[in-house]
Amino acid sequence: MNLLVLMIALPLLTAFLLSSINRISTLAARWIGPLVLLATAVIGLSVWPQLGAAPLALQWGGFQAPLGITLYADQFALLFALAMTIGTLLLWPRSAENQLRSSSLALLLAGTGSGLALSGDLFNIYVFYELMTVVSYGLIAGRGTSGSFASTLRYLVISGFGAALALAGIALVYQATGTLNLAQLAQLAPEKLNNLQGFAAFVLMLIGFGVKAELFPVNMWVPEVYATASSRVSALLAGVVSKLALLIIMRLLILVFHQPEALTVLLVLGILGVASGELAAWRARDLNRMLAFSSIGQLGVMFIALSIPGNAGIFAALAVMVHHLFLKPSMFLLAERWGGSIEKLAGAARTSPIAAALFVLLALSLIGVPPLPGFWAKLLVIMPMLALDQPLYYLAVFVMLAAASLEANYLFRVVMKLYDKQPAATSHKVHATADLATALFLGGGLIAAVFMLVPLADRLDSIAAQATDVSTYIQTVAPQQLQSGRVQ
Amino acid sequence: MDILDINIILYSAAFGLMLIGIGGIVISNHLIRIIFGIALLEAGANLLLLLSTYHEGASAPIIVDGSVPAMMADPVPQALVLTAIVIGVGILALALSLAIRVQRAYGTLDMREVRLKLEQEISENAGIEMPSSSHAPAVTTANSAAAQQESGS
Amino acid sequence: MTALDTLLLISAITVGVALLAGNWRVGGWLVTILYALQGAALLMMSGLGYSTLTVVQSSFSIEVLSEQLLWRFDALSWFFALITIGAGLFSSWFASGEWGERYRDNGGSLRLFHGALALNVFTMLVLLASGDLLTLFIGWELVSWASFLIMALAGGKAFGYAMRYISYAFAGAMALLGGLLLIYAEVGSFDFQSLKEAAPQMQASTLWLLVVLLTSGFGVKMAILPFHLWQAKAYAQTPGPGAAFLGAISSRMGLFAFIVVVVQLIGISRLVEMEIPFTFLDAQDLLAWIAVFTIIIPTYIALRQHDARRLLAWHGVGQTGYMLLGIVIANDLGSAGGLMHVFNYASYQAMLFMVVVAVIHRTGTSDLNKLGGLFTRMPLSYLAMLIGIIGLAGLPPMNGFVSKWLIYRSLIVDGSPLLFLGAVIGTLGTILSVYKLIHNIFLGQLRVEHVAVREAPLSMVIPMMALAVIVFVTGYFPGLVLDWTSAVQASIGIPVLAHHLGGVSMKGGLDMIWIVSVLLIGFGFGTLVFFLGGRSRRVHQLDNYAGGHFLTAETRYHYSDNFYPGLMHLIGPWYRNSFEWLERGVISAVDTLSTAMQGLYRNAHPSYLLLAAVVFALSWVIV
Amino acid sequence: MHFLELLVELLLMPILAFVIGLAMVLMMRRIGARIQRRVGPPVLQPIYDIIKLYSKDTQISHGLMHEIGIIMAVGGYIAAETLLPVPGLDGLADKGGAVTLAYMLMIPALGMALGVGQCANPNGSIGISRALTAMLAYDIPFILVIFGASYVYGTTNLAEMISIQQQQGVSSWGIVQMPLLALTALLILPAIMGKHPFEIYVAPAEIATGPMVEMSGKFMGGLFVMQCFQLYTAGVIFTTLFLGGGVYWITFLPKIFLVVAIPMSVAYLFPRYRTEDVLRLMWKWPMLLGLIGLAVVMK
Repeated sequence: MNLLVLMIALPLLTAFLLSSINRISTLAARWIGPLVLLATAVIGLSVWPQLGAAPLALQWGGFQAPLGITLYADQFALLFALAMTIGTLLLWPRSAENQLRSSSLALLLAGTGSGLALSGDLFNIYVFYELMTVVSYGLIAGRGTSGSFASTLRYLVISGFGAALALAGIALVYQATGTLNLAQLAQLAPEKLNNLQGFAAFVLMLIGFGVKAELFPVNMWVPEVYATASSRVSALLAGVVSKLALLIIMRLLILVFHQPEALTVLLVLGILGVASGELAAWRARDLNRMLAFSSIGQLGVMFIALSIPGNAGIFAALAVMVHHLFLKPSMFLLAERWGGSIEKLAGAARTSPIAAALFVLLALSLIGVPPLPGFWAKLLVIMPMLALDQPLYYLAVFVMLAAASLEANYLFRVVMKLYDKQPAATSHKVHATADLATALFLGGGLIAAVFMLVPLADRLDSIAAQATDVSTYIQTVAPQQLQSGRVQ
Repeated sequence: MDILDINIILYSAAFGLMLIGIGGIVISNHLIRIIFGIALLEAGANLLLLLSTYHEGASAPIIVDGSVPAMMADPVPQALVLTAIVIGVGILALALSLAIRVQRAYGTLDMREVRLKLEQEISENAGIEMPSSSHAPAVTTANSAAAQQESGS
Repeated sequence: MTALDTLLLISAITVGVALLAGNWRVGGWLVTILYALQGAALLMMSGLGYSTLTVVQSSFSIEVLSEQLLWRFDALSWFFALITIGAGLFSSWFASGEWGERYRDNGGSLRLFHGALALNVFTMLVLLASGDLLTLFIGWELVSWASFLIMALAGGKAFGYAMRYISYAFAGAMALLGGLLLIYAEVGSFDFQSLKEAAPQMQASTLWLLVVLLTSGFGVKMAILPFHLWQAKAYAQTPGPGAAFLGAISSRMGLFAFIVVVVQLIGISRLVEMEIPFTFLDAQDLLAWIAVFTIIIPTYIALRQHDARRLLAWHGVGQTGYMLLGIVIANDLGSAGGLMHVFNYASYQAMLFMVVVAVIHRTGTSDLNKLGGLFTRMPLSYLAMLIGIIGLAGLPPMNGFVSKWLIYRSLIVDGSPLLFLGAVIGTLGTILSVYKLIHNIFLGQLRVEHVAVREAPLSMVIPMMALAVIVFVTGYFPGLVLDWTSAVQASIGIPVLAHHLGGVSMKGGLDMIWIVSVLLIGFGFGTLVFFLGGRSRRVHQLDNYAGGHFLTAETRYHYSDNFYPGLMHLIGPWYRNSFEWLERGVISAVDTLSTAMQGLYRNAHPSYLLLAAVVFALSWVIV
Repeated sequence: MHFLELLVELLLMPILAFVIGLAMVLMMRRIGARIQRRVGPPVLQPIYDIIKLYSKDTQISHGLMHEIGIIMAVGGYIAAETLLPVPGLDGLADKGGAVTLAYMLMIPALGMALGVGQCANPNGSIGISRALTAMLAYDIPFILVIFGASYVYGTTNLAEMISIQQQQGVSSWGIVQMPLLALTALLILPAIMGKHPFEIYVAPAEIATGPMVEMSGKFMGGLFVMQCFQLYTAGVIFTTLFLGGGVYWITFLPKIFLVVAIPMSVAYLFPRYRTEDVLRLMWKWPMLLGLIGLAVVMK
């Protein structure tokens, strides 16, 4: 059962050993990374069916619950851990010059990501979160251009600020309950954290962890970073890493914080995120920045989905997250060669027809055209919101629908440019085969989702159900009754 | 001195530190001052974490040959703060090295100019002209005008 | 494998064949035969049209998100499917002849064209077969994207118009999605039946929101007044017979959905109860007045157009107003008139578009100021256009007259003179602009460059003539179509019209058999009277009296520009295209908002926001 | 009404209409002459004109459509006459009502327009565009009148209107029930007949006689026949809607001649209106009167 720990340990180990392996043979250094990721993915997949029945808790270092660090793995967490490893494998950085550095950073990212997904302790989450942030600084700045340094700096300022806030939030939680183990917190939260202090802790942690999840006030870094970083890195950041940050917030919402005001804060920030993201994307003139703004909008939709109380909210958020997981990386991969100004894309469909067709498919699924999964995800979000029959939720539905029509407008402006009859002056660079292959693989995933819609929906429903019942969480982590954490 | 005053003073110290840190980030435009702000913010947060289980007169929880002290302080936040400080140091070191790189590349540490140059760079390699609103009058201080000519020439 | 399944299967095969074999010489004919097969499959279900069958279920149904999606055909969908497949058949027949070769020669991909047309027909059949609100929306989206595809085929300017269309269509679809999900929240399920029962109890405020959302959603596709700007230009730019197909049926899908949801489920009677405060109008009057203005304004815009295709496309927008007016006045005459007008309009609009495309095929231009006198060169096309414009203007021998008569008669019975007046102003405008169309193309002086023009090729003339026969026969015996419309009325639940083969049997009714036969006898007597005089001698077109000034060969006096100076002098200043101004206003509002947001992301100091959030959080703790 | 009798009626009505029409044309020209203090043409002058035109040996035609146009004009009116009930002969009144009649009257106008179009003479086309604008002008108040009448009598069938007015005697005549609508109808009568104040499109002095510029011989003869039918139809419609229609010939004939005489005698006193003035005039006074009349009737 401790194979699961290998998912975290193995990538970290190889990351640090990489430079020494490189001294032995550069070929081994080049291929060891993907191999290790493949191994971790296989481990994860082997454990997956067994988790379907009952989630699994591991005590690190043998210390029993509230003191030691527990590792909690249910299908919900493992799904995102696997997404992290497979995502890094698919989006392996191909930058020519310092291949060694970027592959070790990628391995670190995979390791810390799966660690973050699986950890069951609040401070442990904070540590892994910080590790992941530092690694992403390395990846972004790795490009070497002065623009990447400046954007990394802006990113660092905001996420440093966010980290401090998260720490303050954790301090408040610890002061109130005396423990940081999520299971015990789940037990103590109803009476200890249900007051103002609990709500303040939640807001602080929301903003802290929201930096990576592109939450509205703290996503100012997104346009610059995605415009300067290489599109594989931005694909990783926008596609996978932002989902992990969202995973933490979902864990907190389900297990610890149950106040209704928490949901309204999420809803308001979600609406602002969608509105600002889509409107800014409407005027963007280069593809990278347009995709950055549209990812802000999409994550805004996820926050709105999260703000729906109960299982329906989690199920809707999960559906939108998985759909976005497939969609955004493949769009960023297409932006690898088409990154420049949209005007210059005129007639690009003639040089690379497959890529253009794929872009149309992705655009259709993003705006939610029926048979494609985007539509079902959007439907899942809107239906419970209308059932709640509150004015704020009606506003959210209106904003989402208006944003969808804006999306249709600017995405199809790009499509029109692609299929324009008279080509632009400069010749268009053809996509690297690896990029195109990965993008097609992810696009294929979308089309497969169209056909096996019903089983996929049931699978996601069961994952969401398993994630939301708090009692099994507490039972698996610490079967015997936990005494209060404080040592008097 | 009853227990209340100490707590009030310590908590206000923690919040004061955090507010000063945030103020540093928000108001100043100079890069190094912003990094100082982050450091102060980190310190404030760590102090807050430590204070979460502070008790007047509690001693370290070490059992010396069998004798258990009357009031033991909770060791957990101490451990947490250690890792938090380590992380803070890591981030600050990276921030400073980045600041050096930016200064070497853009020749200035003024955050507004850096942002303006970053915008120009993105627009150039994306092949679109500068968005009009970015020439807002905000960037009118004397040194930035000088920098403008210098970068313009 | 019910009849509906075979129909949808053949339609899907047509799409496949069109995409694969479109470019072959025989490809076009193959696709046309497949359309005929679809027509045969439809006729197997013809029981629906004569109300012997009520519903034909499809065996294919999927269960997703705890919702059972099912597809079925009823009389209404059968009626619309008949028109769709007919329009598809004639358009692809037209396209597979000489027009197809020339389209392929100058760069157009025939495969894509046939594929897009077949896809349009297939998605329309799927929409028509929708069994509940969710499948209705899915069908609706597919149709709007399929028509986007066929509009964007021509490239160049067509891209801009198709882009404008899809922004309108998608915004409308989002309004529709909001409306449908609002119904789901109110009623609890997507099924038609549950909405039908829940409609009476719904309180006025949600019903108003619902009606506004649904009508604007369907209105965008129907191009009724506030949303009509996209249609004329987009249809005019669609390549050749594609325009005929779109003009004939594409925007009627909006009407179909409107009938299904608003008329059948919510019910016009419910609309009548919804009062608009401070006015004596209610929802039904509002819709009627929107319909009347949709009749008048586009028709008088069409009057000023100088491109034949755009003139016809603007008429398309205008005639939708008649159908909506007929449906909204829900007495037996009005709804029969509205439904029959869908059929009539499809028949002669497709024919008129085909004639214009044939003229373009021969002369290379559709600009009314560069044509003239083609009657002597293209007599058959002239005949088709003559029958078409008599139908479009709604004059007796043709079927257009019957449906307009029904609508007028229902307005008289309903007792609303101002609506009647508006509709008549629309008809008169149509007569004027329709005469301008035929005069500028076929009558008047023949231009020097068109002397060598020959009659349109056979592959174009036959579909035109077939449509002309349909227009005349359904005009002579309107009972044929009235049977279908009464079956539809029965299935919807509106009072059924008492009719016989000749027309309407009621006090002050109409009997087209007698009227048309008397007209033909009259023409017979007219020829007798005409041949009393001596033999007439044909003279050359230059040999005419022009007030002492002799027309010479090189300067041909063909009066076509600014055709109605008197009228234009009076109503000229009324054209202030306030709707374009409205549209530009909306776009610039969104533009300024998005610049503001981009500014926010670029240089507004992000930390102010952070500061506000944090001060808020910390103050909670201290307080 | 078995079949053979109906056929005889269908034959008889147009011939009657033609003869009465000729008499009306004679009356009109006599009234015009009297006003201008001259003697006026002999009794059979209209017949002589038509015979002269038809017996010309050089008949110039500009093409097939030119001929079909004239045939449609004459034939259209012949068919329209069968819808107008006259004392003793009901014809096809119950098969199509007033609305059908209004549309049937448009077929001859369209036929003539197409015929003139084929003549390829720019003056002709200008004349036709003016004629259609004038038709647009007078048709709107005309439709208001028809709407008012069919709303009051509850049916569009002209024969039933007559029977209603006959049963309840003079008090139920149209002119008594809806005086304003009758006045409107009287105002637009000259325009329907295409006579003096509103005949810009055919006036010889304006644009070389407009549509008639290329008509000669039997084509002009056809238009003369059409003119007779026009006068007759206008007169009969007015009497049917407002003056209780015809039950006995001796009361019916004076009514229709009176109806045609009044506008004729008034018309010659007015100058000829330009096209946009026709529009402005028609859309102002008759429209206003019609709407007020309708409001009064519909209350």
